[in-house]
Amino acid sequence: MQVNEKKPLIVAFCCNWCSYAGADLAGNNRLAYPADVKIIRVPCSCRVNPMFILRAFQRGADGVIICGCHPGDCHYTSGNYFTRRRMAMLFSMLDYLGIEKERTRVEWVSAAEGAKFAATMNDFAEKVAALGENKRLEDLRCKK
Amino acid sequence: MQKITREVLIEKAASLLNEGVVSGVLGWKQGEFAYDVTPALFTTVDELNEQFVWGDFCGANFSKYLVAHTRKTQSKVLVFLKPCDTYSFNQLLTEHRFDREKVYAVGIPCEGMADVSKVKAIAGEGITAIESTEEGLAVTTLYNDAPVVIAYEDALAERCINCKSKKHVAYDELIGEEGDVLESGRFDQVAALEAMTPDERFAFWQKELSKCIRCNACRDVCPACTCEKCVFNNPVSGAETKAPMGTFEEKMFHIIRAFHVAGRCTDCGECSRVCPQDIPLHLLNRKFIKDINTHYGEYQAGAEVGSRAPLVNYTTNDVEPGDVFERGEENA
Amino acid sequence: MKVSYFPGCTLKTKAVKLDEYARRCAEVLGVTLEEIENWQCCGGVFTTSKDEVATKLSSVRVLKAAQDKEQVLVTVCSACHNVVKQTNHQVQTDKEFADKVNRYMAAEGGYDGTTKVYHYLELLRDVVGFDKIKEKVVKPLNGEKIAVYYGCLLLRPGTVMKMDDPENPKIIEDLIRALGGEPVIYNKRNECCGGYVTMENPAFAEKKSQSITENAKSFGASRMITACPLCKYNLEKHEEELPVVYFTELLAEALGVKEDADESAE
Amino acid sequence: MSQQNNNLKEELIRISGVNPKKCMRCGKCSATCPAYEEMEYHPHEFVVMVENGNIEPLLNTESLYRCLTCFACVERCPRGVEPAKLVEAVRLVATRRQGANHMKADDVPAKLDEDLPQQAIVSAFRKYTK
Amino acid sequence: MQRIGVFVCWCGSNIAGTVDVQAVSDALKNEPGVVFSTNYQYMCSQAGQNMIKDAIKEYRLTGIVVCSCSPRMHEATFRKTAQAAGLNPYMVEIANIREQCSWVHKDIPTGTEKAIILGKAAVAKVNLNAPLTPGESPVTKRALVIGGGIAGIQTALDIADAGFPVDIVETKPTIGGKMAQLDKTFPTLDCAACILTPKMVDVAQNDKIRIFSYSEVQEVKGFVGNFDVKIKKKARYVNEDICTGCGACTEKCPQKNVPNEFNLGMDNRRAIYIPFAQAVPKVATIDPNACNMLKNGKCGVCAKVCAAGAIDYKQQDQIIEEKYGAIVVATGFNPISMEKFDEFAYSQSKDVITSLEFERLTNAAGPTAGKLLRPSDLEHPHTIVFVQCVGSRCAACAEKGKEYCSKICCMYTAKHAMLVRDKYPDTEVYVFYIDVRTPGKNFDEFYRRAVEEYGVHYIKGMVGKVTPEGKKLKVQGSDLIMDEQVHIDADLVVLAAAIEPDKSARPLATMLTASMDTNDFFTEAHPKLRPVESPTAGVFLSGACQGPKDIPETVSQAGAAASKVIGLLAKDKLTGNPCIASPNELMCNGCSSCERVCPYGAITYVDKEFRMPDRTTAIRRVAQVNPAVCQGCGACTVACPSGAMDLRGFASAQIIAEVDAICK
Repeated sequence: MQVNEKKPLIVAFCCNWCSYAGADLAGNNRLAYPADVKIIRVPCSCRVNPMFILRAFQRGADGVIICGCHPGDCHYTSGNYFTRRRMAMLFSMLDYLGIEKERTRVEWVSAAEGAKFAATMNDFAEKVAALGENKRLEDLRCKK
Repeated sequence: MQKITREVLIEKAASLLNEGVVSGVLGWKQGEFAYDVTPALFTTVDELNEQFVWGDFCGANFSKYLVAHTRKTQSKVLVFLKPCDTYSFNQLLTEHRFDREKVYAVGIPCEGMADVSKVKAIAGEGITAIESTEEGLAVTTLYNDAPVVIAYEDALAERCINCKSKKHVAYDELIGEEGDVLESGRFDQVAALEAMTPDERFAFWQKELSKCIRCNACRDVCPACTCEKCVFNNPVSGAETKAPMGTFEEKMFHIIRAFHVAGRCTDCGECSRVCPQDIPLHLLNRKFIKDINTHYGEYQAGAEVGSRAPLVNYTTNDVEPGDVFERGEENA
Repeated sequence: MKVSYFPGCTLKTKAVKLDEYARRCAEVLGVTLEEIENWQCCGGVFTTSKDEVATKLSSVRVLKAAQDKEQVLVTVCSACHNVVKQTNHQVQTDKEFADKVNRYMAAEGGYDGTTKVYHYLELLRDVVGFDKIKEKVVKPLNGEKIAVYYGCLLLRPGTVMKMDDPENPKIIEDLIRALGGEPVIYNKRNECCGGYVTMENPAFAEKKSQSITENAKSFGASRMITACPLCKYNLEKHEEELPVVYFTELLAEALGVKEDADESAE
Repeated sequence: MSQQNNNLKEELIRISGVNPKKCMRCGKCSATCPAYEEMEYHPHEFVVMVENGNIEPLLNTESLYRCLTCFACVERCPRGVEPAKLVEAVRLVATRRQGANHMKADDVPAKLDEDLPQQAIVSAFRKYTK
Repeated sequence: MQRIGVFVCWCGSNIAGTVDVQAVSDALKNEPGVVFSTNYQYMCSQAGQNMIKDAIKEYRLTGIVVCSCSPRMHEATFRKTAQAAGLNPYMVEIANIREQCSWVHKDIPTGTEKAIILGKAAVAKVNLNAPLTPGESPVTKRALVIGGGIAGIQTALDIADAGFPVDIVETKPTIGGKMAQLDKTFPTLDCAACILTPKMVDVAQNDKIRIFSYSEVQEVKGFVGNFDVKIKKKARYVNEDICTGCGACTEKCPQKNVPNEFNLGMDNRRAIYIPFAQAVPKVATIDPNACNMLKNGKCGVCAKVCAAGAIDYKQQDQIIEEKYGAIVVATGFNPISMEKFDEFAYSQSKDVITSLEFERLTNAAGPTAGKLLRPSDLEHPHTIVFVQCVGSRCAACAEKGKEYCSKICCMYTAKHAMLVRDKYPDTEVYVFYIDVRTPGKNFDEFYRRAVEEYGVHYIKGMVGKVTPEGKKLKVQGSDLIMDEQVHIDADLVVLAAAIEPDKSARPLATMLTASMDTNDFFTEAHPKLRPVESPTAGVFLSGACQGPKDIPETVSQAGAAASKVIGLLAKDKLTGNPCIASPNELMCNGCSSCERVCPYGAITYVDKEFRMPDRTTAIRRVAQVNPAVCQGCGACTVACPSGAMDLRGFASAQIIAEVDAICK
């Protein structure tokens, strides 16, 4: 079956200790969010290299979200503080290059915030879907 | 026009060579064309007298060459550093990239360097000779009989128009007078871009970056790009690339490159100088510098040895990534 | 050494002696006070509001005049010092204010906040040095017990005035020691005398001033000194036992130039 | 809660540069205020009332003219609230109103005595009039 | 090429209800490297695990993917399963198709599609997995406790009780710390000395515990299980082994006017002294700044009177080197200086004192032998004003006070007020407070007793000014409830000074690479879940060095720290987490970026000789990761500009493979 409307593709990097557990909690509580969201587990949000984000966009992702512990609660004490600086700088640069800023986001989700995780993903997916397909960031060569 | 003469520099270099203080001199050498000056290592006074040049096209920043050179030798090398070069010099020291003991740094004043693209735009192609005169650059081409005289300010490179500092932040010896850190308008263009709509910005960068031929000159000249192995040459990095094909390929390259040097880039402007396609690459670096200054406090990479780069630092109340845009819009 | 000097209006009228002693002593100590030309009254009190601009221009002009001469600016009166120094601080820290001020000042050239403002006491401590003053003393105070009255304006706000610890200042005490006197340390020395409220409510000012002089007397002070004409007025108005004089008078006494100064002030 | 005047509150916060929310209600400002007994509303009340937008009573109180601007409250406040700046802002808002000068030139001669320094007169004028 | 097996779990209907498990296992069969794919009702069951084990053997699998519940649930289970079948446990990847798929998506086509994608990502990752073996390091079975206050004492006793040797390093001549200076303790009012000194004696008599008093830690090297520590034992000019603590020397010493630190300078001691009667070790110490013999060689009285011959004027500082498996920081606190708060006239009047000074004034071993007499004229005070929060909760004045609440002041002030009223009913006691904070067992009851039974006057408001005049201290303060400025003529004013970490803590933290907050309190590894551990492995926190604490809290934290230490020392070898950072030395620039983001100090640099591409050799600075210290966060991998630093188990190439699989 050929679907005309392309579903958005969203990559979510979640830190193992807070946000990935928050996503699990959302599952435990059966809090629905779009299946467009695909989660990649990383030990800490500070493991997310800007290259991974650009790579996802290059391969056709429509939105990328990084989730980590709340500042001050990092399992590794300071990892998310570095994430915060790196992503602030990277996202600002993407915006500067004219790339829709709604396609990138950082959200702090604790292990107890299943509801926040689901709400965040619903909201993010909605915003990304509203933007339509990612044209400015994808590398045609890598598309199938 | 430079205030210091070639002879003064040769004299300094020759005496240090003769005294045995240094065994080599990193300096500028004439290339194929008048505007084509290349970095070179001089080991004898004769070589200096024959080939050493100093003038309005000697933009090359030698700091980076010290990484490879100091590994090869046990003796000292003399390096001439313009004020902007000294920042790169310090940044490399901060990153332990060369042995300070093996370098004899001579700070030299700089009146700003000429941009060959600007010269060509006025005088035309086919340049056969350029002479620095009191009135300006006298340019002879294949197609004109009398030299075209171009005022210095008309030929000045963008990075020199917006020179951030005439002060040397590192040297063993200083020739000429020490200058000051300057108030420059180097972020004006960044601010102008920020003030555009996202569509305009996208169009701007699409146009500029699609000119990229991935020659890697920007990376190869960059004093912050001294990696033993560049991620773009490394198959396991996930970023190894060859020629650009798609529309995002070169953006990825330039974003990653700018990000890798963010907080470490001293804004020396070499990337834009060497770009054969005249892409304003410095506008990427300056965006990071401007953002860092705005959100994390004023920081000049290389201003002092040992300072902690902003991206390997944090405070507990840093701005949230989502708020960076909003602030940007307020400014716009 | 030459410095720019802002006497302020009271020093030209009711407090001529404060001014005259200051000038004479400066001469002895090798400092020339160059009075700013065409200065205007500072206004007596600093208005802290961020949107008050016009009332601060006279101070900015004084600061600018010192800047043009590349000199530090010296004041003697506590009130002038407070107004000028706080204005300078506002130019340095409040960009919006600085912009507005400079729009007013466009015709005279702008002012960027770089002038250094010294109170005469700071000049004595940081430029001349109390040690040097000690050497120049010809008539030491012979252990006289002197109560120092700082009042509010010399010390506060501490983050702006930066003269000394606002709760436990030492600068004038150290000066008195250099002059051979014995400072009386009493805690009301940085409490308010009643200030300009004396105009409306003299009884209140009297009460405030008396609690200060009583506190000083309870520690055996035989004289009280101050840097502010209004403080002096309030403190001595109803005080019968404790004479209140300007600190410059004490200095002039010790340096042996008091009589000369008195003559020329007459 | 009494009537709120949020516009005035915002203006006071803006021109004074004081953030009344920083106040932790320790009362040290009023503890240290030399003019306390002369005042109807005291420094800590200025802070709390501005925070609550309850400003009308402050505009009409004589307390505005009893503050000595001695900065003792500014110096000693543990939270850096700077109450005196807020009092000053309220005073300005009050005196800037048409015909609201607290002191008139005609009143001055009666208040003078021979020794009163000029400084007192200019200070009072700056504080009491606009 | 890997040989990968895929195992899709139904989890009963939990997964199979929304995901077509057959379709998933069929789809994944065609992924690169996959040689076997199946599904089963409960993979975590014994039968399911056996199915995995059999497949590993039968198909000679080199890696497996289990599509099941969250890895946080059963990753460990399946790793053990793999290991039992001879496969390296780190060759297992989990695709979370329950919590993150079947439970949150409602229809079968979407659920199935996503489950397949998640499975593909896991397969892509496993293709790049490599067997990992956790590193092992030995454990030195000895602990070091830095600080000999109640925190250090309790920690040392508990560790020794478990049979491990412990050394206590204390900078003062005796252990005991602040608690030894206290009179009574809240809320029970037992005497501090009565409950502390027996513990001090226990420490002295415990053959597992060594006390290095009058000593300080000079250097710390190494890592968890293997710290090398240098301790400087300062010369006390008395041979500790011989001195009997008889005290003859301290009575005969002619230098009588040395301010006595133990009584906070309120009386004097001799140049040779024993801080207090119950000191441990009870040996004399000569103060080299006060002793005439040491300063100019003229005296020698103590040596003459010492029957044991313990005096040794030639004694030198001694450096002790010892190995430890664990280090406990128990450096404690001090009241802040009152110098910057002279509105309270602390520097102007002897009768304005701090609460700790008040403790000494009411202590039977204090300068007034326990009689409450004011310092200036030794008269009995009839009106006492206590001022709380002096320098605490002070946001405006970073150079003066502290932004935090010092926590203990409310309670000890209530105690002081109560004790005064109990002993001297003729004395009026006023307490100025901003808030009274009493969150502890029996704390609020205690405070209320002070008010209701003992008649202490609590006034809500701060004191603005204290003016000494005549024999009185004129106190001017706010009564916010009465909306009044109150004026009290007091005889004694007691300031509840904020407390701050001991000054030795900051340099110590640097030595230990243990992190601190902006107030110089040690940071805990996790504020809620690991409150007694520092983020630096093997370094533990006890007492007020981590934050303001009262005695009960300090003792419980001390015990908790001890149990963590015991848990560590009980191991013969430490098994590390194999998912740690590892640098590729050929690519490393030695630029120090990674070191700067490492929260654990796991990265160091060495100079190494390398063969360069042009066949020359060069010495280069390269990073090294200590596997025992690295916790595997990955911050360094992103900070590294050249990509030389990678994280095992979460390598860049693995994550990129997942990204690619998802975005295909």
